[in-house]
Amino acid sequence: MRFRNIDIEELIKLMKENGVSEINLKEGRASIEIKMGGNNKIIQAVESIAEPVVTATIPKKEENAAKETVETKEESKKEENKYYEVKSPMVGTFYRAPAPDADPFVEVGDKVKVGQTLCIVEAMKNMNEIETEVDGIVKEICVENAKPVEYGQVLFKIEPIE
Amino acid sequence: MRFRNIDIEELIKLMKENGVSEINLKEGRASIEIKMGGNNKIIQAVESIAEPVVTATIPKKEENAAKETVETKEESKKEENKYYEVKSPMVGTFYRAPAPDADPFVEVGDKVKVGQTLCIVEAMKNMNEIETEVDGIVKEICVENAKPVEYGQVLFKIEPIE
Amino acid sequence: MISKLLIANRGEIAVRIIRAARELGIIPVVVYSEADKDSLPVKIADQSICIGPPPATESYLYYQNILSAAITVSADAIHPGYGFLAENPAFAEACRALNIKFVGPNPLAIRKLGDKATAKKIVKEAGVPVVPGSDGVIKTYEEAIEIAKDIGFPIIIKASAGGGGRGMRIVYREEDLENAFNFAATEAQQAFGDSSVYIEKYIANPKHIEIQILADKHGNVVHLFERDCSVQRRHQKLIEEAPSFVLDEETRQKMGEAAVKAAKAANYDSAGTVEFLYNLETKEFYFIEMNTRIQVEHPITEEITGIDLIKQQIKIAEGEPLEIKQEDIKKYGHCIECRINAEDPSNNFTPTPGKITQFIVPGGPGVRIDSGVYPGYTIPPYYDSMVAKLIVWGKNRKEAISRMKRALREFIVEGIKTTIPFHQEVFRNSTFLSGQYTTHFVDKFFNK
Amino acid sequence: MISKLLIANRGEIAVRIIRAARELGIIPVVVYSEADKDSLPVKIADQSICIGPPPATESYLYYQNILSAAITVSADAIHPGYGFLAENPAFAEACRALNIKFVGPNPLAIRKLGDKATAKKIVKEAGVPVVPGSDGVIKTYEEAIEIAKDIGFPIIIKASAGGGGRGMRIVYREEDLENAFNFAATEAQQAFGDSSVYIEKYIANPKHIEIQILADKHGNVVHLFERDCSVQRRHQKLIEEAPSFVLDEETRQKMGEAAVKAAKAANYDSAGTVEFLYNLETKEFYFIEMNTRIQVEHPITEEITGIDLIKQQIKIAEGEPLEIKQEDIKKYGHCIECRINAEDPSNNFTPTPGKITQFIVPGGPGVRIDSGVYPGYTIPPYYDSMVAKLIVWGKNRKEAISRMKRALREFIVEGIKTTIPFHQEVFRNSTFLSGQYTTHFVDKFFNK
Repeated sequence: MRFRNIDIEELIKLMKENGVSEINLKEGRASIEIKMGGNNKIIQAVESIAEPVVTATIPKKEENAAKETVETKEESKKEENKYYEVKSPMVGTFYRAPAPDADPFVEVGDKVKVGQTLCIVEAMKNMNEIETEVDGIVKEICVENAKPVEYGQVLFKIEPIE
Repeated sequence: MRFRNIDIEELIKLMKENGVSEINLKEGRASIEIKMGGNNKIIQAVESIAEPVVTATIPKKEENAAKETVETKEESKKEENKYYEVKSPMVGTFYRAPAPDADPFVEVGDKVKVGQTLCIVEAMKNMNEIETEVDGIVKEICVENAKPVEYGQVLFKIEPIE
Repeated sequence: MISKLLIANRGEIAVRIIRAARELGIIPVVVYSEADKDSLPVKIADQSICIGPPPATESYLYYQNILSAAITVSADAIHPGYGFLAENPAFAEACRALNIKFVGPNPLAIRKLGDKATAKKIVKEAGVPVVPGSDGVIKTYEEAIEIAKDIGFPIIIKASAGGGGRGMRIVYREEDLENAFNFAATEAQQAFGDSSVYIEKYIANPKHIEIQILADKHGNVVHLFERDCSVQRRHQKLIEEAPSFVLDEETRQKMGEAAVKAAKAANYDSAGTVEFLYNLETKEFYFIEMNTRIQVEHPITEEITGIDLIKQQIKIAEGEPLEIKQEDIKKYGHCIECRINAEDPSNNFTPTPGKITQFIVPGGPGVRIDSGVYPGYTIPPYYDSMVAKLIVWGKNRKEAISRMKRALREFIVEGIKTTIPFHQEVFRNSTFLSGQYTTHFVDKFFNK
Repeated sequence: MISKLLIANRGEIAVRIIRAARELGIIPVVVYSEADKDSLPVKIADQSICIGPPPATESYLYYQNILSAAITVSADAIHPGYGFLAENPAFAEACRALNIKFVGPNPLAIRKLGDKATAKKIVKEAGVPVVPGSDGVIKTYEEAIEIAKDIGFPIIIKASAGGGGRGMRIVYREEDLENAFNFAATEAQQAFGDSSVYIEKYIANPKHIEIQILADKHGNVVHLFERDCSVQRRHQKLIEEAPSFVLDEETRQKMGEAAVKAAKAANYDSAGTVEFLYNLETKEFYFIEMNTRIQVEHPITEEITGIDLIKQQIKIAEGEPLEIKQEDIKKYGHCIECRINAEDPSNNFTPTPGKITQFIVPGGPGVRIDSGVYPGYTIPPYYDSMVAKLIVWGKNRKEAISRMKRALREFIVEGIKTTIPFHQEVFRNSTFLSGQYTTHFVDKFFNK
């Protein structure tokens, strides 16, 4: 049984053999997502998948672009698994402290608790406090103080603590 | 019961047999999603996953086109090896016989010798006799009598005799 | 003077505004949703800023992020394009409050003209003809007969709360009025829970003809002739031409003057369009509404006048007085626009978002392309389905038509279906070719 | 009337002729070499026919196959485009003998105007100014001094057999003439084995200005104003504009009339171009030669006049009298063309054939693209390096320049290097912007 050019039986067989729990192909702009089974034992499998897949598929120039995207995706996914990313929910200006002469809300290495304010994004004269939704340790502050941020831009990376 | 090209019964059977918990096909921009049920284990057979995945990613149209091209190439290459092709050295009109009421120079199956006239290509009122450059048997006459031919067009295929 | 312009839109109109801004020496910045990361405007703008997720309500319609983006990049003006926030008076007011120039008319003009009844009242008082009819709801048959006699048959009875043709009756003769009136009121009651109806003169063969105007902040208003936009499907314009092939010079003159009057009456101060219903039989025209934005079809006016409307619009927003006088505006030749959409005309114009694998646009003399796509681009499913506006100029309508046919033929789009085959059919249709088509044209010839 | 037109050319001009033919209802057929199997003209033509291997001598220059192709496909006319067989009188004669219409002038006109000396003689007799000088070879210093005094200094001494600047001397003062004359003759003898020299008036600051004309087979000739083609590198035009920014109306008028005279004197009967040297200081102009074909830069004239020159050329070949009168030809606005070539301007304009991986052309108001390539196309190494002609119209030169800058900026070509960066530099150069550039412009500012 085939869907487009995919032999579904073979795909399922492959998944079964290899303990793949989820496969997610698209054709439009060629996307792949493969999740390995139950115990989250992903390890390096991801990269070695990404490699041959991409090289094989797309014409040369695009290939590089696609490769980068995939790699970044994979990479950030790895980190996503490792670090929790606090993203800007709005467009505005990023402030690390409640006032120009005040201390920053947090520094790298700080332990933070759910609901703790990490920064302010000023939008339209409103000071929006951005809080963490996980307990953890601040690993990276991704934006400089007083710089503009766009929607969805990563502000902090936090290593969660169970 | 069929949906597009998918036999649904077979699909269900497949899922059942293989412990697939969820399948999600789309056609619009071609998407597949397959989720496995149990807590299967992973390990490494990653590369063998990569294979079918690749086939899956190339957009349909291009793939076929590419495939066709390759096939034709291969085919004609194979034939080139097997048959000698007599091509038109000019643009003009193809005639199989020296005169409208005369017999054709050659027929399929005829044995021909180097220098033997195979046809005439009329160009600018000049009758150009086209000869074979190999000894062999006429396997195919590729153009109909009195039809226009372009430069490089294959007129005859000849199986060479050593 | 504007030095940085935030473009609060996407697709071809964002590209169009980038072009105008650059030619004026203004730095263009585009906002984009996460779905438009790879879009052409983002690719070619000087700067771009992500303002939200794909749904328009959370990005292109979401004031806060757009205004915040303008402040963040230090833009001193916002161009809203068309659609989205273009005709939202509250957004225009918010811009004003933040001291950001809004490239469009003043908020009050948007507000007044945005309300159909108010707009009609304003222009009627200024002496612009509107469709004759009852000024409001009709309660009784007696009232109905009085008005009907006054405006003359045929008339149309419409449900006040109406839509979709229900509660609607066309009446050609006085003796049919009573039945029709009762029937319409009953149907309106059943359909909308409200039996109120009103009466208008019925125009059997209407053309949609609109006049482009330019008004500055100093009281100067000029018009740039008309556009015939009668090729519509479900009120979506598909093909426009300028000038109209059926208008005589006298009517053209009168419509232009009426449009200027309407704009002046509303204290309008930007590029705008006054829409009229034109009766193909009697040559009478009636104001319908005024669009307080630049329109999709503005290029055909640019092509016959040589005037760049977006640049004019920006200069007006800067406070500059119009440099063009009415007597300097001349028209040259004929121009037609086809909207090439990612829709399947053989399947009820279903949208066909997806990856454009090949895209070879027509070129050569008299051909202009306004597009927001490129080879390899994937049209996202979230927004409109415009692929390109194919705009063709000829020294007369005959040349424009033969040029459009050859341009449609050489346009290569692969990967998605488009409306090109539909357009090719229109350009073979004798009613279209005669110019005598009305707004019923598509329904009549292409409803399969 | 022509019903099927064979296009004996390739690249953008083949595409241009396909467009014109289609708009006239004529079926276009293109010939192609094996290297051009995947070319755009082949892709979009109604019919195409392979005429030979890649080398032009065996395909695009090979009469027999081209004529045979015309007969084979039953074409009743051949358009030669520019280059290749366009100015070959023998080919035009062969077409005539085969009763195939040649879209170009009669063979005799091609022959006469193709010989520079004959052409000069014809037009001089008709009263068109030519560069003053000796009518032939100068034998002695005494002769030289007489002529030099007659035409006035500065003068230039050139080797009759010459080329490449050898045997060439510019003389500003009478007292330097004897030395220079002897030196030039000696150098000519050494370089070419022939000491013959001639003398011409030296024009220090020349512009290349040419007049487009249209002449029919009934003796009607009109001109369509001038093109300034002074931005040249090694006699290759790179940028052209119309009208010239430096010509006054009186000179424009005089040059137009001179061009019409020249065409009439040669019994010319097609679209053609009369080239002049224009002295930027004295405003005098001199006939150089007449090109008996359509030219690469013809679109800028089309854009300022609204007249489709290829369609006119085809109609003339059909025997139709010109429908346009001189007094109807008006110019609107300003137009500039940049030739975008597959050449590396940072590496001495070395050709860069290869695959074009991405190709996003500029669009919007006033932008016209004439191109023979598309995304994914591979430019073969056998022919010229033209990628596209970027043609930009504005209501005045200022608008045309700002539009060209923004169009150059949004033009995306990936996979090969092009001359876009060179053009961008030109449009920043104050001498170019002033319009006061001469044919020395590129050498002076871009010879690195």
